Amino acid sequence: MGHYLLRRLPSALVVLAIASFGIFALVRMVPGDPVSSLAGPDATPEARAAIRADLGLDQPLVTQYVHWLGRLAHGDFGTSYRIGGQVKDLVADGAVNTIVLTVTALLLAAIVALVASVLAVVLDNRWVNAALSFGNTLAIALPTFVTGLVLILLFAVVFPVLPAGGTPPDGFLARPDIAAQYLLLPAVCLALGAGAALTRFLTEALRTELRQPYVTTARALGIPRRRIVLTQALRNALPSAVTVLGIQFGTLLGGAVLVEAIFTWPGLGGLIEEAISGRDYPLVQVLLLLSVVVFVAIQLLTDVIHAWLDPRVRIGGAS
Amino acid sequence: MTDPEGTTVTTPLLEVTDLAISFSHPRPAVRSVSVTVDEGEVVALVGESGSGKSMTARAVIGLLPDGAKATGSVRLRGEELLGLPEPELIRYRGRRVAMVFQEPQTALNPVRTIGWQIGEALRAHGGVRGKAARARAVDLLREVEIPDPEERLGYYPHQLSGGQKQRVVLALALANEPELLLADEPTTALDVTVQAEILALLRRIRDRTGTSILIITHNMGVVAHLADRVVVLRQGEVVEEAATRDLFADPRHAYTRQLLAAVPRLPGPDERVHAVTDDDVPAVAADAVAALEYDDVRVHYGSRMRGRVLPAVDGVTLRLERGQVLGLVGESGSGKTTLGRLAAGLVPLAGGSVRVGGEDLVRARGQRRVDLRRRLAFVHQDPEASLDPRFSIAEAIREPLDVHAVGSRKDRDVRVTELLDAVRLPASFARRRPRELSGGQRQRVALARALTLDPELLIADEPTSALDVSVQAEVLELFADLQQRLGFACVFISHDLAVVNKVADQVAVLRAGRVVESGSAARVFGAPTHDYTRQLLAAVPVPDPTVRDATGPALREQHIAS
Amino acid sequence: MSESLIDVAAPEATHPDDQFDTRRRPGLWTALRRGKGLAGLILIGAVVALGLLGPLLAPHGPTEQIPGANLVGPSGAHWLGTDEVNRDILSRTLYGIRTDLLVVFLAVPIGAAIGILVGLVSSWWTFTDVLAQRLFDLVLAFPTLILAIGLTAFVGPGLRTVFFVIVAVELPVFGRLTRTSVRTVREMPYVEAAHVVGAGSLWQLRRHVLPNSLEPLLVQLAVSMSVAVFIEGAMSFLGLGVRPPQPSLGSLIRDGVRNMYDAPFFAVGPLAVVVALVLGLLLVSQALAEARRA
Amino acid sequence: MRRSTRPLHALALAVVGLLVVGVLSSCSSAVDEASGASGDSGPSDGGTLRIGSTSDIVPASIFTNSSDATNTLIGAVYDSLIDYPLDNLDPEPRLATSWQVAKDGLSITLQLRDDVKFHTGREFTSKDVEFSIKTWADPTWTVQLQRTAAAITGFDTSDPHAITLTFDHKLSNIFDLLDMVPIIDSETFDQLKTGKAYVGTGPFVFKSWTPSSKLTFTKNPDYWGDEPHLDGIEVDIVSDPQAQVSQLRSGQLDLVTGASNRDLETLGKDSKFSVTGFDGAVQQIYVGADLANPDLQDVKLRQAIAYAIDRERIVDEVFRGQGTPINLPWPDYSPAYDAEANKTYTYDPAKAKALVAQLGDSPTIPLAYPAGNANYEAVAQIVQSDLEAVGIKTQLQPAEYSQFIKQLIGGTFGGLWILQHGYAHYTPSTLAVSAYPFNADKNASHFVSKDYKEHADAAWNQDSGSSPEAVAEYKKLNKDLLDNLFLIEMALLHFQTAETKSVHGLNMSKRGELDLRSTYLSD
Repeated sequence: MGHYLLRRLPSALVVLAIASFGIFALVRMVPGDPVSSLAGPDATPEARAAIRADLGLDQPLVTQYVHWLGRLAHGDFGTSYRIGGQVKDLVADGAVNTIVLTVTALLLAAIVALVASVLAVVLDNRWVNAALSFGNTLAIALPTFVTGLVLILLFAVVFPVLPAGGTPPDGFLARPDIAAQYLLLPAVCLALGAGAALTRFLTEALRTELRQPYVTTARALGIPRRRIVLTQALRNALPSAVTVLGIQFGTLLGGAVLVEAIFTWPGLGGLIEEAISGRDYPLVQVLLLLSVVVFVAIQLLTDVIHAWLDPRVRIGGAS
Repeated sequence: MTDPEGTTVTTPLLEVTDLAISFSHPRPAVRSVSVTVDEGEVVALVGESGSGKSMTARAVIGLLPDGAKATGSVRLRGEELLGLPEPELIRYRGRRVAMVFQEPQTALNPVRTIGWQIGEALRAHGGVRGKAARARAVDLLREVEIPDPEERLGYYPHQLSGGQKQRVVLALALANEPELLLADEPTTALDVTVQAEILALLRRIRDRTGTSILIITHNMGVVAHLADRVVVLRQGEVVEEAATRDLFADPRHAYTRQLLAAVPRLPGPDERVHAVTDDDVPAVAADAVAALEYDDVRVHYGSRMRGRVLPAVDGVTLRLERGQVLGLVGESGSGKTTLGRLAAGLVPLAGGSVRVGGEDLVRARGQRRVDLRRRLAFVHQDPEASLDPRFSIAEAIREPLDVHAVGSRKDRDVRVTELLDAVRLPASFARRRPRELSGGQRQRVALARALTLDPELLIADEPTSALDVSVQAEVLELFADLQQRLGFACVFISHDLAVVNKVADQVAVLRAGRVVESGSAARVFGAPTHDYTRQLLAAVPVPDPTVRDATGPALREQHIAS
Repeated sequence: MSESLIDVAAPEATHPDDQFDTRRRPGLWTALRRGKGLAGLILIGAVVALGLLGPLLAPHGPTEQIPGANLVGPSGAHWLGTDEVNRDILSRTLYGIRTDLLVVFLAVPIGAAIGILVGLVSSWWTFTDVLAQRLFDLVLAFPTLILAIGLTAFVGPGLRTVFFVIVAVELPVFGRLTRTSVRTVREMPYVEAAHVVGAGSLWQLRRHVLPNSLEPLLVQLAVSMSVAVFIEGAMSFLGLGVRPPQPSLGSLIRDGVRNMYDAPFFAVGPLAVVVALVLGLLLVSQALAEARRA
Repeated sequence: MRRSTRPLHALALAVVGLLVVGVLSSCSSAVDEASGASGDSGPSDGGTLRIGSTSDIVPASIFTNSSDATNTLIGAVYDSLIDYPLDNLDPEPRLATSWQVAKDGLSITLQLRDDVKFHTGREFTSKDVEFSIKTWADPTWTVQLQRTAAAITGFDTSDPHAITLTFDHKLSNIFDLLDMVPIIDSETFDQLKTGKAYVGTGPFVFKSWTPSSKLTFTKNPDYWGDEPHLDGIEVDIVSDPQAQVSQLRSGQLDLVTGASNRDLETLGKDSKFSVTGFDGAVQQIYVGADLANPDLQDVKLRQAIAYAIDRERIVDEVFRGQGTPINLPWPDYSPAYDAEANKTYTYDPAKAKALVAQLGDSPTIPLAYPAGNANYEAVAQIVQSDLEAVGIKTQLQPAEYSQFIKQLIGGTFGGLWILQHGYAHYTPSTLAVSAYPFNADKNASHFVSKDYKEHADAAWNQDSGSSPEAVAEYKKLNKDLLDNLFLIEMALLHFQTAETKSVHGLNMSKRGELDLRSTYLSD
């Protein structure tokens, strides 16, 4: 496992390095600057100059970049121009919500996919299959922003059984039962697409596995098909499924931006939109860099898990 | 030694009568096959691809592919198996009828340990569990003669060699002491020496446990070696059935005769005697430029980054004269293929030099390199993949001409037709796509393609190993003929010593990237000087039941040796 | 006699066990002539037809404001009702389809083309390959919508931005896919064969690698197209999409959502079209994928 | 196939269970917990008012009423010296009990309450007034009336409960300043900058701020005025107006400030909700013209635009009647209000066409507006089609707010733009000297006119904002605005909130801050 990480790490770092610079540069190329969005329509020139100096934007770009990196290295993410608070705290607050949402969605998706695909394969009944494939095609075909609104309309407005949005008033841990209800709609909305895609993949993977010779061997030994699916095919399909899961997590994070907007879920999505439109350089930079880090991390993670699940990678061949 | 006549009195263990299997597409896979297997008997189902031999076996264990319709009857001790519902069949599978498959590489679950898989097999029939199961597993591994079984239980398939895998597959099959063992090409994917061991093992298992064996194979050698009785299939029908000795002694049916004729043979013991005498230095002027020269060649596999560098070819020096055929033989991993690819400039050279017609292939650059390349051609092992599925046969053959822009479009087409003719394919094939051709035909096309630019050197990597015996015979004959006519030099790579013996003038025996012995084919095969060469020769199952008992003990020694 | 032997083998594959996997594998196009594929094509065809015939079918101009008809429900005069600035939703939907068609059948192919080119060229040499892969990583590292928000900050909202985003998103996707399939095809003996007889890289790429890599790319194309519809929708939904008054399915849905309570009928039409279009593309891609696997 | 799949069914059930756990297995419903009960039974104490706000506070510009959350915060935490009633400009006491403007109009003396404490417990004195006004004068806060505050040069704080301010010239809008400046605590000023703490003397105490999520306040038990009924306030940032309404409907919010006019209309008809309008606190929506664009330089074209726009329709269809078509920014109670002049340009496409005809055809003119706001989008599209109808081609250019503001400040629109402005409901001079679009010195329209500047300053240099002299000056200003049309006013809009029926006693300050001192929740 170790050497696995080691081999991947350098390229990951390269990506991060490029990213940090690219982001820094791009953010500053964007038209419109933080000063004017801070100063507002009626600011006087001297006022804006004062603000500019206050933000250290009057220094040359290179110095700014170096300073930024330096501070990052010391775990100082800087303070947000607009919001004023520590970027660290802001991101942390948003991250908690986003992570809770996406991870829940991911779990939902994974579980649904697992059950659905195993059901489909074990009782390979054409009606069940038809129903499933129709279901998940539809799930993929419905845009998030549509499903989200339909869910709100149904469960919050027409039959007000669930909150229309927002996060649980007193955190996720204080009242799990309440939190669950706040989480349900957005998580389902987010999980739908991923779940469908995952189901599709896993079903296909299982079918492919069942065509493998070792399955024939097992069947020739009189092991029931269902048992083969559960104890062998699934185990073999898992590594590749994990990889797909990793990819899905990325897409989920992307979808979160939209879902958060629909369900007014105060996560990173809203934060980044606000940061960019406010030209809140420190915040934007950190957030963008974060998404790169997450992406790279997930790639690493999936690789490692993949390797760990597959003995052929874990234990080098003897002969 | 059970005697076929002796057992016909009791009801046969397996009785297949008028079995017919058909699919959606017109030609039925099995027309009408009847086979019986008696207690402790070894019956061979022989036939080429399309003969329906595997289907028959699968029908017996009820593992026909979806959409297959089987009629007739399959009786195990009089109990009808055909058309039983899945839950019923499960009670037979593995418990009373077990099956061993061709490809040990894929026949085992790659992510489960050997122990787990054996345990699963035992569990399937409510057999022993826990400690007892483990003990049983160890016994089984011992039975299939796998060294220190306790440790092996924790291994994953990829940690075992091909032979060991096949032994494990056998162990799985034997787990519930079946009465009948179906073996579908159990040794085809293995090296000769390993094949010999497995065959010997099968015999011993039969002798020890009295399990009846129905073996499916296309290899007459294997048949002669193992079977008490032979059933020859062709296009889904039984053409001949006889006791092994009788069949080899006097084959009744024309097809059987043809099959036997097609099998390439090594010089028998009697021939060997005078084989030794003939001189093994080919008569050539010393100053003549060799078609191909390996000079202390070295090739490494695995990248330096990963830290593991293993030599694939380790200091090989060989010389191939113009117009001669050099046969490279050896088992998998011996580096023979690498040598071939090296000559085609397909693998990076780690040390030494390769000279084609006196010019250094690797160091040649630009136009010189292109010219050099024009002078050599490569025929790949796998006819499936060696032709671009999108190209028509004509395009495929014409490509070298197109690449080097030789002659006008018209000339090229003319050339294509004459090449097709040269490899004895009708000109009408020009418009066909590879997938419309049989393996043999594809290999002919590949050959034609290789000859397009009249190369001085042809590298043929296992050109016939994927073909049926009779087709192989055809292709080899064609090859020999062309080689005579066009007089190109050739590196002929094969694991099949008999095949090499048939075509090669010179032979180099490779093992672990080194040449252990080389010389004229007659000499090397006739009077091998190196033990390994002898071992290889001894391991080849001779298509002649009379020598079976002679070779039997020899194999056992080897087995203990390894 | 000997000929007859070859004929025995002729109709069959060469592996002993090959009898039952029929070699006559249905081509990708036949996959579109039945079942899923056909259904998909019909759906797409219907939407495309609506888009192309839009100007003929639309009772009103896409931006024509009809006095007095302020957010009125479906009626004989306005089948899908009117929006908050008195425009006929049916007409806007029909014209909106045209916008999305532009995105789907222009932006995606452009992105795909560039991606394929980059993938092809870069994958041939290790250095460029590594470089390209890292860059692709970088782009893919940003969730699409974040990319969209960022790009919008640059060029401001508008169809142009949607184009940029889609190209930017699809480029690496196709780059990667091309790269992987190139890598696999390159190892094929027939490419080797061409190499041996002295065919140059370009020749190998053009004659063998590209044509044989096309199938997976084709499948991806259909998938990407459906994704493009989402991207347009999502961007318009976040107000990053086409500029008013130009209609697009996404912007229409957003407007509909704004009037969720007052005019539930509003979004129905555009929604139906979006779902139909995406569903169609998905079905096609699935059909193609299954045809490949068969 | 007839194969038992019991374990799988179990697994499936488990998952289905998991999916509905939120709804079924929970002992209590989030919705019930959230929704406050309704039905009124007289003022009652207790309860937390949950307000939905569109945009979060921005500490760096906390004193510019740039967001509804900011307004709520200022209104809840701070007191001003005086208060304007919504519907006129006669100052009423708040922290200042009485005041006296000097004869020469160059100073004012205010008597301050002596029973006021900051939330920190510190006593409120004249020093705090000085500090607050000086802060106001600091350009970095970019506040309205910064120039007015800067014009205050002398502070006599010898008496802790009285202060005398001296000006370097007459300030007709001094009371506007006194109305706007919140009295802030000097000791916690640094925390205020970073958004950590907001300490004032107001009815509610700032508790916490979770950026882009929520603000919380608790009532100030020893408030100098009547103790507030509410236990506390919670401001939830819900940027999407649609979502605000959804949450109001689903009972997660008691009051929303960002609902679209159309939703307000529907909610108004709903028996479970009520909509409150506050007439005095107004904004004006206008079309700005950048005279740097040669096509716009000819006033004829601007007049054509003024005639071409169907203000009635905009008010009716976009703002659902919650506003009035105008030509001049003033509300009817403003001393500068002139009913006649306000009707100078009425919807008259024919006249507009005629004017355009005189000019010959002009190229397409960009029409910018802040993106992502339904009202602006609708108005922009209506304006576009109105102009098109009279032969003026425009291209819509939605711009992100920050970019839009930058263009406004830099005066880089190069065409037309649509935006709202405020401050016309204060002393008229405030508008001309402070509100950016009208600023006589420099404005986004690149409109420079000696007359306009003179009139603006003259109007400012009055000792009273409502004196006949002042009114005379306003008349001139009105003429300047109408003749030059660098800003084409369209409509005057009222603030509205939507709340559940259980919310009572809502008020709003002229600054547009919710005044929750007497608000209560019925149960």
